[in-house]
Amino acid sequence: MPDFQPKIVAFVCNWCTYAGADLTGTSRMKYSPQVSIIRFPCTGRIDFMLLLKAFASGADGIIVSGCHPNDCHYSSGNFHARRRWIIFRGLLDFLGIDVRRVQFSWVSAAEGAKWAQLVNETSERIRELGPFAGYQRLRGLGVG
Amino acid sequence: MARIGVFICHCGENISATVDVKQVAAAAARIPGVAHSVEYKYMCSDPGQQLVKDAIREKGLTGVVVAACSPRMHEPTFRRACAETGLNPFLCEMANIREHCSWVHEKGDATTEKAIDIVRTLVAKVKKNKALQPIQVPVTKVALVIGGGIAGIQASLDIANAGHRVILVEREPSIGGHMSQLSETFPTLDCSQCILTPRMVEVAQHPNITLYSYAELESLDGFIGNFKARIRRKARSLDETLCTGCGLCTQKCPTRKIPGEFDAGLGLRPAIYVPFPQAVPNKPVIDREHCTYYRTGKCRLCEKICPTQAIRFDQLDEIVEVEVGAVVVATGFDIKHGDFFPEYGYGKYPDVIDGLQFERLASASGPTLGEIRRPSDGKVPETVVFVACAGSRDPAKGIEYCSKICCMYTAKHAMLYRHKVHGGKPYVFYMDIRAGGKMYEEFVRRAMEEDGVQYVRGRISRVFERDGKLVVKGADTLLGARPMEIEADLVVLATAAVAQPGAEELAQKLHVSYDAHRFFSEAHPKLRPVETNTAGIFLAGACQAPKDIPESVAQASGAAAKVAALFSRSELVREPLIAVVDRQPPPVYSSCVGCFLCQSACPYQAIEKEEIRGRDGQLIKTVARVNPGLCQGCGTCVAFCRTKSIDIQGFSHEQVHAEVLALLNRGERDA
Amino acid sequence: MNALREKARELLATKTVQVVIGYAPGSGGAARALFVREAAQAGELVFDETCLQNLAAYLMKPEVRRLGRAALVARPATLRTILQLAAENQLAESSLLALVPGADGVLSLSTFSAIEAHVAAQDNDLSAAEKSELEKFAAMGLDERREFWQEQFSRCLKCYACRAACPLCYCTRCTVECNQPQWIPVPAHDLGNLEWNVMRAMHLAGRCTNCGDCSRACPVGIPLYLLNQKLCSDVLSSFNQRSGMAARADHSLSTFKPDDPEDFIR
Amino acid sequence: MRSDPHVHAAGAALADLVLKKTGVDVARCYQCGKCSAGCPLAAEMDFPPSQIMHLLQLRDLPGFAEMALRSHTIWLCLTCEICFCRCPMELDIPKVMDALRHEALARGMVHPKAKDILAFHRAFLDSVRVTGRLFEMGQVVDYKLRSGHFLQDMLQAPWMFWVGKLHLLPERVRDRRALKRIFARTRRAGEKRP
Amino acid sequence: MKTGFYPGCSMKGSAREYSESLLAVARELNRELPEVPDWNCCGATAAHNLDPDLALALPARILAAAEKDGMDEVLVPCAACYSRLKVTRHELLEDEQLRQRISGLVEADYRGSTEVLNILEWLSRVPELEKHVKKPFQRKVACYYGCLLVRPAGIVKFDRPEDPQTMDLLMRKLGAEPIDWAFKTECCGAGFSVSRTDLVAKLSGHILEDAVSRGAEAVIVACPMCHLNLDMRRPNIEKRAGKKISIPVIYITQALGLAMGLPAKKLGLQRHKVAVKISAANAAAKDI
Repeated sequence: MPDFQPKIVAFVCNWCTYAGADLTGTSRMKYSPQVSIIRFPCTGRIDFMLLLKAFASGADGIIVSGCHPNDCHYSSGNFHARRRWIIFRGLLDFLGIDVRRVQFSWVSAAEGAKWAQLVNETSERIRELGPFAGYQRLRGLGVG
Repeated sequence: MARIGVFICHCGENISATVDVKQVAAAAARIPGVAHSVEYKYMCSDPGQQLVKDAIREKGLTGVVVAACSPRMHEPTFRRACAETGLNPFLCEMANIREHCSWVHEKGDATTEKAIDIVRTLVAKVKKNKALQPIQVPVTKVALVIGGGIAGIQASLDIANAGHRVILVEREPSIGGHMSQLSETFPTLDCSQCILTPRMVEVAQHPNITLYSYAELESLDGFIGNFKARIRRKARSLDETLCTGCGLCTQKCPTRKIPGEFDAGLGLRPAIYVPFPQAVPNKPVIDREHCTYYRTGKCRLCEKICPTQAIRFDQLDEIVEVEVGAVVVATGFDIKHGDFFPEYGYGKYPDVIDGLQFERLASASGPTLGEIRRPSDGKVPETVVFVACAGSRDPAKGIEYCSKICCMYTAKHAMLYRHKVHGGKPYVFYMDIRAGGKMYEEFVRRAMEEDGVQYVRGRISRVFERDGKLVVKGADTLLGARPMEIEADLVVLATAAVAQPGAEELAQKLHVSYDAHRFFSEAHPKLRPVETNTAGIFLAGACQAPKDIPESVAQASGAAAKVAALFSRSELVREPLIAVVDRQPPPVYSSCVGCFLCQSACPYQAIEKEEIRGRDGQLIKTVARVNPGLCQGCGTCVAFCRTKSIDIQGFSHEQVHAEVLALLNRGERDA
Repeated sequence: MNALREKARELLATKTVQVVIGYAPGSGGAARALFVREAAQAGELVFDETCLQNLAAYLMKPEVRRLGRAALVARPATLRTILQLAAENQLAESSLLALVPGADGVLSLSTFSAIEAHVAAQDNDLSAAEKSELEKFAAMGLDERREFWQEQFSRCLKCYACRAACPLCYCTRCTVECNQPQWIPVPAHDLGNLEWNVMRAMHLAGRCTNCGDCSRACPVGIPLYLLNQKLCSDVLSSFNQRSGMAARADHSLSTFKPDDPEDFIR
Repeated sequence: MRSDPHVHAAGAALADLVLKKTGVDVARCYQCGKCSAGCPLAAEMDFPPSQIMHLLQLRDLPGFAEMALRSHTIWLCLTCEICFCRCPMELDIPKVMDALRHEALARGMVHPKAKDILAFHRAFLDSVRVTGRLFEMGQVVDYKLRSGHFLQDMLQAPWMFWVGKLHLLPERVRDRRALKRIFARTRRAGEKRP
Repeated sequence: MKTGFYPGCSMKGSAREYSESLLAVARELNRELPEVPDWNCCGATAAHNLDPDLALALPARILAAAEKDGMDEVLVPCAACYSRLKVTRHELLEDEQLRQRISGLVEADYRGSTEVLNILEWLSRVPELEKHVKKPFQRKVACYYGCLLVRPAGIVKFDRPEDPQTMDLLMRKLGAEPIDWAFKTECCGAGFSVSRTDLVAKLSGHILEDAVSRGAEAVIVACPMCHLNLDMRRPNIEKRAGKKISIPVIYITQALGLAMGLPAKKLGLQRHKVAVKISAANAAAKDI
């Protein structure tokens, strides 16, 4: 699938990864434009239902990123998020949903380069995995 | 029906160079609910803002999306502009098409497409925004200053002189920090202690300053204007109110051979000690690790001879709780120690020392009373090699940055050596000389021209010992990188300035961010250099990055000014981006079922139990309630709530749900 | 069984409780719930291997609560459910006592701590058969698992019988009933069915006590227990926690340890 | 690593070739001189290692990078790895030296004084090509023929026979054809051997 | 765990005594050391100086042969060969494309399961080595590591590159007193033994002079090239230094053999250029 351009949604926290992605921009580092960011106050705020909604709406991949452990602006939101993801990932895998489509990461406000790298690598991986046709077929009945 | 205005900024060429802004404006105009869509060269300029304000008035806009830079930059600007027209400021959102789009992608359709996606997403969000009212919170006008080095001292004095109470916490038994260890200071060569100690005394005597020395921050909770700090006062084993500082105990203590911290390990101190004669407070502390009594249960000599019976062997650490409105972090730096340079024999050869140790050798209050004598045999060194950039600018050693102070202090060391040892031969190995500062370049020139310090441009490869000499293998890159060997008597490494041990833990206690090298991060590298990302917590001195004394003092005064500005008001206005629990009319009252999973998830203990009672006082149900004063708006509770009864203002279910759908092009059906 | 009936009679006669919730013979090989409010009626109570239902579900129904203090005939999972509900602030200690029929009579547990002690002593692990079924699943290919669940969920009617049977689905407003935004589409179709079942599983993660009533309730026979057992097993292996072990316990998903596993996070 | 792709695209500077072959970006060298200070043979070199790096850095200045190829240094480098070990920028200088040697050979720019060293290496590889293992006796004879140093080491040889260190007949690999094929394949990529 | 043995060319020739002493010691320790089947030369300095592909291909063939033979690891006593094999292993495992290309060149696939081991690693693993010591090697020794046992540190990942200690610890177990000296990891001149003997005389001379000036009675080595330069090149070293330098240079396996009480002849001590006039047992020097 050479000219497949994946759609990737990034759910990021305001304090670390959003700022880190700002730094990527300020440093003029380049990355793949297939990724768009939705800002949350904290990874703790990110409801797993939103990930399902993103896939249901046609996302081929998802990035969820926040502050490194112990660096959470709210001290522990990311720890709660981490537990939620451990369970959610296990469940997705159990249901036969390819968890390689959801990339979790910690990107701090200082890690502009890491953000660019993360986006590029994730886009590349999703491109290799191809469109998330299996999930998108579920939309068959035209509800979204 | 929503009437949204979309304002697309070119940011000069920052956006328009890679994003077709006209196309974005045209696409935005077609989004249902968008009543107005324009692009302009500088939206943040006065005419740009006027454009927004006029449109709000003329088109009766119910929401505004400014597609420009990061909300971290201009969100306040445009929200204020909206407020001036009477539009609730929280009905304005920024679509970040600069940092997250134009700057990170090449020019092309995909980039413009993405900019349109971002705009559509934020339009979808703003349609679900609600008018919000700011929250007023009171301010406790007491400042907590952490760290009693020159930065902490300066900040404390400035805040105290502005009329506010200060609590100064210092980890060591005395305030003074690294500056008190220095011999002379560049570029004036005035005595460090002579200029520092008056300030230390002023701290001790200031009516507005409470000093907790030998104490550490245990925890910090709360938020700007309303922090609660717990401070651990470590047991000095002494009743400070009784101790007169006579010094008898320190003179008589039988355990005397402990390498002293103040002398950087070069001098010895007793087990009960005052770090240095001018210490503030001038009260000793018992080092329980080395004290004979604590080790063997016998001795108690100090107790017997103390004229005021001030010794308290059974003293325990004490936790003090204080309420403060602002925090200044001034915990300073450390230098790299230990087995860090095996090729230079640092840590192996006693005569390979670091810069701080040289300060003590050169200091009149030091172990050699200011005579330069090498540690191994007390000989006056005839040849001294000073090595700059020892670990700084050295990615292989994990430190990429310049430590900033070494060029200057190395020049100072070489000069002091020449002044004290006539005929001594000082060599300085350097990579570059960074002497940007008032009278700094002149100072380095003086070292070369007047004091005959020989500068060799190159980094040394190795130091090894041979026949009582230290053989330094270097090369002069100005002479064809010709290798050379210098037989030195003393080698002084300007080891890298690094963050304090424990900096990471402190940052975590304070919820401030820190960089890869564990220096605390300022809110903005240029424009907010003394603030942290956590409101109400400010930075001063070398805990943020290596700094010399004038810079530390300047930043400390800056932080103090910020604190004073904060304390100039009795109430603060906070953004109302906080969680709320759903309330409904009887008989439902709330969709909350009171499972209180949110309560254990909340990092701020902001969730309370509210009992809903009938008119007869009968308990109908117990539901969650968010204390708006405590909630910081992380939203962790929101994601836990199965009944979706908690929502967070500004990032509500409806808002983020709409964003996800809109981003993926499917928002329109929902609109 | 006689001991149980005797105990029920005594509790009702002494007005220690106002209702005994137990089992009576049912149709189709499964016992049905029986609400005994008069001592005389106690003779109808039975307890045997057909008594599978988790009667704790009734404790959450307002109609039952109005009856007064209840004695509940409890299986091992029922006891854990009681503790889990208590941990979620849903049960008052004074509102119930648990009757545990055993080989030598019936045990009456009237405090949470008594129930905790009893639960701590019982085997709370997944059975060997349950574990091996999970292992079989883990060994399957991703596509195979997906096809399995797609087929299963395609039969889901969104009748919410699972929810009605579940003692922990006591929310008065389920996410599925929220329409601003509409998290889960109302009609039954593949996407909505998947979302509904993922959501329910996630909402039970760290809470479910593996009573199995959801699967028994499902009219089309979707093996919902598999999802719950998978999550029970993950919660145990990742966080070393089990639901329903104590009446005052932190929920495993709203607490954390700084060193929780994170090998999947970059 | 520099992130700007345009820098590398322009022209085929030697520095680019080095980057491609070794992964070492010479632009990262900031000329501290620690490599030269520790190099055991820096004093013998026409350009100590740090200067070789600097020659490569002057990518667009005609003639400079070529001076690195024509240098004696690249043949004197013993691959003792001390420079790499201590380089603050963790630049694999020995690998750069290898790449420069290969390039110097390919372009026929070998420093005249490197003749002996090169002769020794060639004699060594010849021996391996024929027998699969180094035949020290054969190599020494071969080297003497190539270098013209007939007297050197003649004093050592009888002693080595005496203590049993030198054999008159070579040790051989059984599958010598396989070895020959390896040499034939790699030769294509490498220098034009005489 | 199957440990193979790659002797390399010099151990069959100029460093014969290294091989003899190793095998004698291995026998005494009950360790089997089967040779890598039909091994070839590693290419040494010549290959990587002249031909990058050959420099990887020759060691790759050796590694592949060892792997095919089921060896979990290969002991490579020659430090130079060790370096070539270790570097090749590292590069092939870092770069899958390269690995495949080189595999094609040598018609054999090395997948990376066989590890490469140096002599110090191998000896350090012997449990309670000191129990095998019958005649303690009571001598002041200079442990000479040379370059390639410890460098490049990121690839060999063995001991620390500055002031390593593994050999010192081993020698201490044999009863010796390792001196603290400055030339542990300085280069001896390596492959220039024949082509630039002048440089070898200088570099090796510095090493020996430092060892002697600090009172060492023997230099302990773990590399045939180092031995060649420090021992066989002694006439050149002495000529350059303008003085006699009589300190013997002993392979670590020879030192171990002596300490275990093996006869000097079995350890090949008679093959040295510089007479080894010390026995392990006591301080009274006696000819062997």
